[in-house]
Amino acid sequence: MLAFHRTAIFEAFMSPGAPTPTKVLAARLAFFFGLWLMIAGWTAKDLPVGLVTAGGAVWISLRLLPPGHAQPRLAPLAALVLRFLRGSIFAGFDVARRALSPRLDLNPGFVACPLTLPSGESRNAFCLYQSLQPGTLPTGAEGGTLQVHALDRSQPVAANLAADEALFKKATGYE
Amino acid sequence: MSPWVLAGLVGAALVGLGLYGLILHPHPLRKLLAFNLIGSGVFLVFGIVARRGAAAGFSFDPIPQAMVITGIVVAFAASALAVALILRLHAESGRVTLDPEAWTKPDDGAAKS
Amino acid sequence: MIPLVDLFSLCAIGAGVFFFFAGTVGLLRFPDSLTRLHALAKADNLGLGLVALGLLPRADSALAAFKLIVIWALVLLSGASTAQLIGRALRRGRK
Amino acid sequence: MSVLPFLDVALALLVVGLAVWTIAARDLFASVVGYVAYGLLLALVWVRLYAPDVALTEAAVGSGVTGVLLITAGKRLGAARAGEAGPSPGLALKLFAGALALLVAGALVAIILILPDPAPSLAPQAAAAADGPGAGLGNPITAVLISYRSFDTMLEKVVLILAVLGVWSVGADKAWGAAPAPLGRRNPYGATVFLAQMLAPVGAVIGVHIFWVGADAPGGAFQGGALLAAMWMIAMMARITEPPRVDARWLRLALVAGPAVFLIAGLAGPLMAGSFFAFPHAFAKPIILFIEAFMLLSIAVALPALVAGPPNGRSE
Repeated sequence: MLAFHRTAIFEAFMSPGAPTPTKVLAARLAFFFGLWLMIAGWTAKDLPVGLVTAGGAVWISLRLLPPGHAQPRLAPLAALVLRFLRGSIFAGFDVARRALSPRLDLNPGFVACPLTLPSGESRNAFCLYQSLQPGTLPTGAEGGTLQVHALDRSQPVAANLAADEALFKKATGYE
Repeated sequence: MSPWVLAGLVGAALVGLGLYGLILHPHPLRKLLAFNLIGSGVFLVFGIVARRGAAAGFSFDPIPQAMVITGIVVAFAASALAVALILRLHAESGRVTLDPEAWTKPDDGAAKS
Repeated sequence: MIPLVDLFSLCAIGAGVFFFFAGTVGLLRFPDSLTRLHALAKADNLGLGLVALGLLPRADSALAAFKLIVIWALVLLSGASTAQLIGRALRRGRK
Repeated sequence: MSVLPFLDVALALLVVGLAVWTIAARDLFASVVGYVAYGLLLALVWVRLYAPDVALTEAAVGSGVTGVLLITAGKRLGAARAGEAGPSPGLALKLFAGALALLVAGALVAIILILPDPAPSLAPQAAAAADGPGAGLGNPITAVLISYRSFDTMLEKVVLILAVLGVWSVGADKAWGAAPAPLGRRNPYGATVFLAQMLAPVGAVIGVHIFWVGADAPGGAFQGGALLAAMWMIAMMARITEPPRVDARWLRLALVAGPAVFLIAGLAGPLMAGSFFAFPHAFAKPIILFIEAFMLLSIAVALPALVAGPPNGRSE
């Protein structure tokens, strides 16, 4: 989720087209300064420290994660967030039902799913997203194959994942 | 039973447990963990002294608390030094034992010279 | 008006606690470590999300509400990452 | 009738149970994991003793960074299994150790139960420190650390530097000046990298905030510095950055900055306020924050240096 906050939502609001370095910088600075305000509150004497801290955090974030090629689009992004929330709710109910049913309703195992996202932050973000969806837990990718552990192999795991990936690509602009 | 008595009993139990592990575990890293348990037990006993010394408008005595903070950091520094020594021992000898007799036994996995 | 807000908080937090409970039951009942990871990651995500949702109307300000959402996001990030790492280590260990 | 006493008892049982697990677990990794969980719950006990500052330090340093240190050490020892460390102790030694442990714990319990009433307290002196030389500090702990017991705190930073020197000196002679061995594996997992990329800058903001509010609320240079150190270590585990060479000048400067600035401020005391480590009343708070900022830097650098270990000649 944090991924969407930082690299997607804010940069999406700041930049309808391809994000330029300046826009990325401004978006990240705004995010970290907002984070400071959230923790410290709005006190005049703390604001300079907050600005310096936010600047330092931007420097760290640029060292760790240089601006990528993400071109977030608002409409698919909103659809993705909605789908994530719906999936989260469904996943919670699904696990609760399986755990509380008298006969554990499980058919666990690994499913090898083809993955077209390039390795890197987009793939990592997608794996994080996928690990919170119903019945799936990515356990590492080898080449173009994602090894997913599924709670119920009778479900269309690979097909769902492919649909998720298509929407994810559309929302983040990674092709 | 007030919370501070309970915390004191926990601290005493931690010191006892840690002492037991420190004596019995042959692995030096496990000994180090046990030693850290003793340390946190001692800190906890000192913490109840701080809690009981509430005065001057505070609900605790700040001075023992500040010393516990210093203590936790120093305990970590000591642990790090101990870990470095253990790793060096292993790199030099290929073994992790602290048993002095193991070093004199010729047959028991001859140490690299 | 106020009782309605309280009722909402109560329901959301109660539902959140239920999902934590269900996740814990799953942790205890599921047969192996990999399936237990599912129980933890998914049930905690929804459980904590619902607790945060229930606390939202009680937040003092918009910033405090944002803080609740960020806490949820941070727990999601760390929980989901650890679940993947443990899952990967278990898969490697099986081979 | 409140539920708090029951929660206290449950918490105490959990803490002791996890301590038993730490001692009794079969392998090192399980034991360390138990110890980390134990440290987090112990932090809650500290909260119940009205010691939020200690709780933050225990959670960050006592549990978190110590856990990373021991897990890293276990991985570096690698193949050395528990059995190689020596034979399991015999029954006689077990009985002796058990009896000794019971005796020590029993004596402690007896002492705790007969602690003098009313308890002796230095709280009035601490209040004077918060009001006097450390004027305007809302957090008495910070006032005690920087003002009332400033010499202790300064020397404790020196202990950290000595420990770093000790760890560095344990390395092989020919490796001197090189960087310590990397913290993470050669091909870090995507999930680790992503966690570091997302979490580290956020954690850095929170760490600086914990330091900054330390003047008036629970927090301070120790707790904030430990958080900054943890964020740096996450980035090193994800192999986005590597441990710095031990002969890097910036590293050494950062290490000594905290105690050096503290000592200079203390030496300026006689000139400005009449005695060693005394600060002029009107400027006490800015001076203390200035000193703490450099201590934050030193702690944030010293803890990862201690975890990374001695310099290592080989690249991998």
